[in-house]
Amino acid sequence: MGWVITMQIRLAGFGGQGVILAGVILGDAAAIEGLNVIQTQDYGSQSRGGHSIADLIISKDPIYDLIVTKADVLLALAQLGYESTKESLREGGLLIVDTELVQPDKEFTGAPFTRIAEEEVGLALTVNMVALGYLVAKTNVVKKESVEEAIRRRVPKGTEEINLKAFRIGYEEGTK
Amino acid sequence: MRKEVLIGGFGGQGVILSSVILGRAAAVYEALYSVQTQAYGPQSRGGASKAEVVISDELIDYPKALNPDYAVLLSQQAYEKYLSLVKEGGIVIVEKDLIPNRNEELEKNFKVYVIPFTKLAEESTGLSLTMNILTLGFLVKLTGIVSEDAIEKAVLDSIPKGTEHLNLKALKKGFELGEKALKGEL
Amino acid sequence: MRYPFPVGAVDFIQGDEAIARAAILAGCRFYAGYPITPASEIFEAMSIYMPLVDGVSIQMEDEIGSIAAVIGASWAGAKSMTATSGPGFSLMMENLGYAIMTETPLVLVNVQRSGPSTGQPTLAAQGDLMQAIWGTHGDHSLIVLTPATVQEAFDMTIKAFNLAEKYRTPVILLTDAEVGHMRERVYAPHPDELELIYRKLPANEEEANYPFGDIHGDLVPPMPVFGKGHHTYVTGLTHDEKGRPKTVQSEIHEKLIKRIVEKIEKNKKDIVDYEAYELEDAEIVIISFGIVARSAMRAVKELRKKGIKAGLLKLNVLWPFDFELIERIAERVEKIYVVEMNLGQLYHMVKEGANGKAPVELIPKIGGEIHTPKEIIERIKDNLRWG
Amino acid sequence: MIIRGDEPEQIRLLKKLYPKGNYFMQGDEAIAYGALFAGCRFYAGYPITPASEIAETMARELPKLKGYYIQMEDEIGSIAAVIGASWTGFKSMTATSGPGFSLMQENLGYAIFTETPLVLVDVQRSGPSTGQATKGAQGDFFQARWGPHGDHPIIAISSTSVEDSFWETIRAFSLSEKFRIPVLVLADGIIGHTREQIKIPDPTEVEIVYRKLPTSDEEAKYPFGDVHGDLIPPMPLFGHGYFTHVTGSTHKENGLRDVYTPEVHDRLVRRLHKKIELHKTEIQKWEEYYIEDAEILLVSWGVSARPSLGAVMKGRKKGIKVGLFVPKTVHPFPGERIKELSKNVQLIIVPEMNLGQVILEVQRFVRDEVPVIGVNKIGGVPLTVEEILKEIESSAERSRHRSAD
Amino acid sequence: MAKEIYTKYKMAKYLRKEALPTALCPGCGGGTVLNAFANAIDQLGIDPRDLVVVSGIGCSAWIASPYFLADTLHTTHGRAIAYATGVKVGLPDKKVVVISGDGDLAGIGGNHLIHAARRNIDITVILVNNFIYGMTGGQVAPTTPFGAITTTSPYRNVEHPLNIAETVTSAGASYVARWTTFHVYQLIESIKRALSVKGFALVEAISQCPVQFGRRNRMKTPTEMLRWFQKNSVPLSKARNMSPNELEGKIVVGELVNREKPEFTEELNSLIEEVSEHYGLGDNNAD
Amino acid sequence: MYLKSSYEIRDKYLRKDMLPTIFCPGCGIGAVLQYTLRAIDDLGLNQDEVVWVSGIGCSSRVPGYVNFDGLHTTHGRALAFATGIKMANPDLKVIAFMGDGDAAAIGGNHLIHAIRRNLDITVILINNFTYGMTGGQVAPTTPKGLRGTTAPYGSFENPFDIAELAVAAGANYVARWSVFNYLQGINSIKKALQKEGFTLVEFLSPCPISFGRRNKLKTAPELIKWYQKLSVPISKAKEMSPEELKGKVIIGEFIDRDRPSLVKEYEAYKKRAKKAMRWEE
Repeated sequence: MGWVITMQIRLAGFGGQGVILAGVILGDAAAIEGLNVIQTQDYGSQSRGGHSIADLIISKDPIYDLIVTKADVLLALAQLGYESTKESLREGGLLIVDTELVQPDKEFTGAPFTRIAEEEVGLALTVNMVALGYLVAKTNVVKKESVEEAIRRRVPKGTEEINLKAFRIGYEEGTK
Repeated sequence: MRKEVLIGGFGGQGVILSSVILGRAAAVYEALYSVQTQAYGPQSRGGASKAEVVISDELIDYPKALNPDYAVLLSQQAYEKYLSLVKEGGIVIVEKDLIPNRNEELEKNFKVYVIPFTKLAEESTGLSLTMNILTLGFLVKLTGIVSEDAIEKAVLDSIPKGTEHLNLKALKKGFELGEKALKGEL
Repeated sequence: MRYPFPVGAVDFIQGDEAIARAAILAGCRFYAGYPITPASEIFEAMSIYMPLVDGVSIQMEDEIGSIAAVIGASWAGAKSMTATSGPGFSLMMENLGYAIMTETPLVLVNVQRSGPSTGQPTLAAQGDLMQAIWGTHGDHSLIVLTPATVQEAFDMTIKAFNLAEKYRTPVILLTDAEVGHMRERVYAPHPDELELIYRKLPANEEEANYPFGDIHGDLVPPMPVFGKGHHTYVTGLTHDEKGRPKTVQSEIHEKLIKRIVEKIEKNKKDIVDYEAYELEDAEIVIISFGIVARSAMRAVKELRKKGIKAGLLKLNVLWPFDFELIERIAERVEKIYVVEMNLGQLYHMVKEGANGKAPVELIPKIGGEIHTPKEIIERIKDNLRWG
Repeated sequence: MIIRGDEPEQIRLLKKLYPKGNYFMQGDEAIAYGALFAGCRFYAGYPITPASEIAETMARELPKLKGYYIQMEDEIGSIAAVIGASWTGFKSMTATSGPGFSLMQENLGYAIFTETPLVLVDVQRSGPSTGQATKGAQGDFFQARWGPHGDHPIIAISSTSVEDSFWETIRAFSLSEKFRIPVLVLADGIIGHTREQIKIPDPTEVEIVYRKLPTSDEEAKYPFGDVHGDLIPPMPLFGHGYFTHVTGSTHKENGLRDVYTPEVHDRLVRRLHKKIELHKTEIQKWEEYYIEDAEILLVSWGVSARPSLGAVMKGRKKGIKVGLFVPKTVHPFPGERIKELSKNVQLIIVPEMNLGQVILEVQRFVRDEVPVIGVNKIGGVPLTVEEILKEIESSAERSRHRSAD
Repeated sequence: MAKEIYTKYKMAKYLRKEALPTALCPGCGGGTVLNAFANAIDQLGIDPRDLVVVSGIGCSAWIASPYFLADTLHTTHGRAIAYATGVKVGLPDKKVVVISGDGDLAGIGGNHLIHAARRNIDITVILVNNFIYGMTGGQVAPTTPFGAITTTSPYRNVEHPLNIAETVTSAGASYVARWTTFHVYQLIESIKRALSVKGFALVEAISQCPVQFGRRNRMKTPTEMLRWFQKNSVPLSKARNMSPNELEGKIVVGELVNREKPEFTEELNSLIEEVSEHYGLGDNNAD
Repeated sequence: MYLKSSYEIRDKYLRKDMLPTIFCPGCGIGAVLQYTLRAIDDLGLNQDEVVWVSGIGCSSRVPGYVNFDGLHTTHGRALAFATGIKMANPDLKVIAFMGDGDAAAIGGNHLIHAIRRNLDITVILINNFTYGMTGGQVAPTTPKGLRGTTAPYGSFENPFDIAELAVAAGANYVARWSVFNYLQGINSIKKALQKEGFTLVEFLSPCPISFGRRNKLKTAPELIKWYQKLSVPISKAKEMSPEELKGKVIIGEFIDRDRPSLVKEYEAYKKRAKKAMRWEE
């Protein structure tokens, strides 16, 4: 999927899936490339288990909106997240889901990110990186290398390698 | 009818209490309107003390004394500060022993009564503290601003239990003096 | 019922004392406070009266605690009040917002003194007007009354309780050190003569389920007080009609806050109160409130004597503000003067209300002494001479 | 030792810790970094959403710069500690949100009255009361003006983006130090939690202002006197042997209290007001976009200014003559400039995230000139370009009809 | 009279003359406390330039601020210790002293008091406890004895007084002592020790307010009140062997605690050193 | 003792439309809530006459979940609100459910003064050593050296001992347990609820997300072990030296006494007033 000037991306899941960190890394990657980007989030007051949404607007032009008005891309990692955000996906937008955790009622693409994280990466917590890799591969919104740089900057010290691994596995999955 | 009364002295002379009694007599026992206000100064304890009462038969707008019709001045400081505010032809009551330096030129504009109230209070009741009530009696009798009956009731409302006799004695002494003043016998 | 002060009779008392007595007559049975000049006399009177009428008067550890206790007591079913002055009023701002958000009826008396900060504790001012309206954070509305005489302090305290109960809202009685400390003739009606309003209670279990819902179409929900088996949940978080916290749904927030604001705005006609003096043919109008309205009244009388067609609009309610009333007046007068004991607060609202229809000029004063009529007259005459 | 932030050692640390370049960070963090670059070396705070990130950044970074972060027992204590530290010579700051801001009002009044420089950041959230803690709003505009009791002046500024937050925080410190007055930064939870790129400058590129100190013992005797004729007294810091007395009661030029003399109060409070009035042009700041031929003028501030600008640009593309005015200093409100602009426009639209606050301020200045309408939204979701554009378009439509009549 | 005081009274050099006479009522214990404080400063040889005195609101807040000739910060009600915290962190080498009343420090300001004690910040607090809100006209305080009459407990106080010294001890202060204005010399000694201790130090000085408290509680004159202090004071050593019943209405005097504990500003500064080291920010690492 | 199943307790006392709770997995608040409800159930308290009050924070969300009258107030002020409720209607039993930041940081003054007055109230205090809801900032209870987001290099302040403070301020009943001491916990709450005057039961409660995660105490088993190491029963503590007790938290019953409560004192006060006025003999 090519993109022209502005892309609005929404990542949705529940607290604890690392959705917001994935959003931050994607935003950072865009910033590294010198693109305009704003990243916001919305979450329940609980730290775990509530809804969790990360929004990004990435653009070659200056950005004036502060929220995703119509998402070009929606990544849903949980049914709860999907239900509360599906209306925001624009007509013909790209829907990416964790195919084992979300049952969408419209056209979609995706993979069992959580299972991949568990089985192939060896750490369920890296589901966010797997999904991010997949999204980047599908959208080409930023370069793979920029995301890898952002991952090195943003994840806790000592976990860089496993997160990079997860991202790359997801990216591979996305290019299939 | 709007009458303004200013009472000035120092802390401990009962300035505020006498203004409250006067206001109360008018409001509660004469069915008049009255406002009582007092100034808070830096030396509220032992320093200067000033109170004002405005009495009227109609709703009182401005609540403070603009040009007092009657002034009761009980200290040198009060005398110097407030005498010039009194309305031309107004009545000024002066505590003789406490105000040694007087402005005779200025006093010509007013009817001035100079009386040693503190000494008289001590003589008649044995307690100089009753000076404020005595002075009040004098003011009321002299000006008729409220009735004797009203002020007597208001005094009884306002003083500590057990001191009724003394205070009434002081009040009556004030009336007597006022009577004399009216007759020009002072 | 026995009262510890004369009722159906005239008395000669301070404004602070009048507020305390009126509160007792209005049915206030809970008072919490903290000492502060010049509001302490209200508290002291409450301390004497409350235990005698089987009410509670308690001194809290600070002003924050005082208004908190008052809100708690209101939910326990009691008509409640606290009183303070500038610094304490500032401290109460957070919990005042809580009372607005939870629609808790209460009366908060601010006996204004000269600020900012500790300022001049014993001297009067009218500097907290805008704070009373805007002091707490977020969009909100409430009711602000202001008395000019001790009798008005008495009457408006009763009115404050009635409005608080009727509209389930905090009501601020914005008085000042001058009215608070002056003594005046006051008529305290016998309780039988009084029309007292008590909050609407839920008529049935179904109504009690919606403590924050507009179930009667009048924007004021019945209040299910504690201890009646309603199991009401009250929160300062954004909540739905049942009172359940809903902190992320913007529609629910919008609906709640709009109702709270409209509840006051739409009932403006019922709440707003003012006195017009010599306004019919006035060419010059003074708009004023509280203690200095009395100076302004005197000034108008003097100006009339001099043949100047002056009039006075004395505002008794400062919020909700009747902008349209000001505009109507502005349309037919030559000039409006705003007389207030601050550096310009009511002035801003009058200016907005006047809508450019008449020039508005401020006659301010600060420092603790009220305007003398002369000061007002001279300023106006000066303008007439030069303008 | 007081750390002013502009010593060579501090410049060295800043360069080392935050090399010049592009960063991707939240508005809250940008405020914290702005404070660090402005020379703020004392922070006292208390946790509250959505301002906690400022405290967390300060807690992490200040010790590296030999500055002090302390967490107090509540917001009242936080601003109190900040005032205390300011009198020892530190540039000091605290940050909070609605409920905490309400709690700080009394001591904010104290700081205003004692002319204590400090920066207070209110990351506005949706109120009243606890409201929606994680949601942004612009509902504290009037509270910022009128929150503490009594007559008082205030300076409040509001930024429109993450990068703007960095620079406006620096400006807040400069104004505060220069005019010896607390300066409020009216941030909000949306920008506060939004991440975007920001260019961090070299510390030498940042202009830092430090309060005027007394140059002689004689000057130090009048901590509250207009000794230089500019209405701003030099500030005799504690610990220099000046024996300064500071009180929140009404005080004379020498700092001693006098709470009974009306003239003393009048003189002091009027000087505080005049101090701001006199230097208004220096304090006020605004931005103007496409106003030369504008027929419709948008006045928008803070977080709403950005979608407003987007809407103006889209409107222009559609041939609507629309312009935008963005007050960056919101108190004292630059109403005179809006009044000037209003003479050439047919309508003013005020988009903001509350039920109508800045609109009242605009109306106060221009109500007799042009109609003013609001675009208001509450509930925590920012206004969008489309929403504002819709209002511009229908207004343009209406005025076209009107002129056709 | 005033002139005579200035020439003969040794401590006059510590007073801010243009602020005199004080606003304290005749017979108030505040003067005794001021005198004790000045003597302590004098005996320790502390230069007033190394002193910052902070106070809140109330009669006792005025004892040293403005009357003591040092940097003096007169703040808002109850918040003196929070202001002082900022001052101490900014000026760790100066002596920061808070002198204020019971209502101010333990009523509205109770939270700042216990938290400062917990932090053990190096501030000396002289808490003048006169059992009442004197300045506002004699309202009940959290220290008012059970059963005492005040303007807001006209039928006798129903609340129990807060044991300030004990509460501050359990909150973690380094030094806590309690004396009355009857025990002038002990008071001076305790203030000296409090000023010398590194950490949070509280000296609770029970003091007489004949005008607002004594008058309503059958002790119109200062001497009656001082006699009451004398009669009711129990030394700590003796109090330890007394039952709660026996101690009812007594004033326990003495040093409650004097211990070494980590101090706040020291901990804060050593943290900064550690961080600086950890990140290699020291001078020797200059790029 | 027959223990009802937690389903029975839940069905009887919780507001179903409010579930699930916002509490994170591994959080101790749910357990303490259950103990409190069991105590209420065992005592057979009338659900209509109990009011729950709270401030702000995770623990303060509890009154929303229980089917009682509940007042969720402003930060730190719960006990001041409660004073109004109790004094205006003494027939109500008032429970304050509070966190450590709420009760002992911002609300510390209301705490010590409510205790001093001996206000009739039972405080259930969840001490999780942190500000959980705002993301794990350091609290006045955080043990020295442990981390919070605003103490990224480890807290350098001395922590409060809340229970000890409550005893010094004059409470009628004070006990402290860890959430793992469930029987002692329930019994203490029952005792507290039956007493007049101020009663406080403090629970050391895990916050694995905001506190544990930063301090290598991520899982419940790790926390249990830590609490076991941290806590010393009061009987044992009496025999230990201050050196040995350094860094430990004492658990057990600290005080159990019957000083007259505020409600009682105020009733007597009203009588006294009427007597003074000669309204009553």
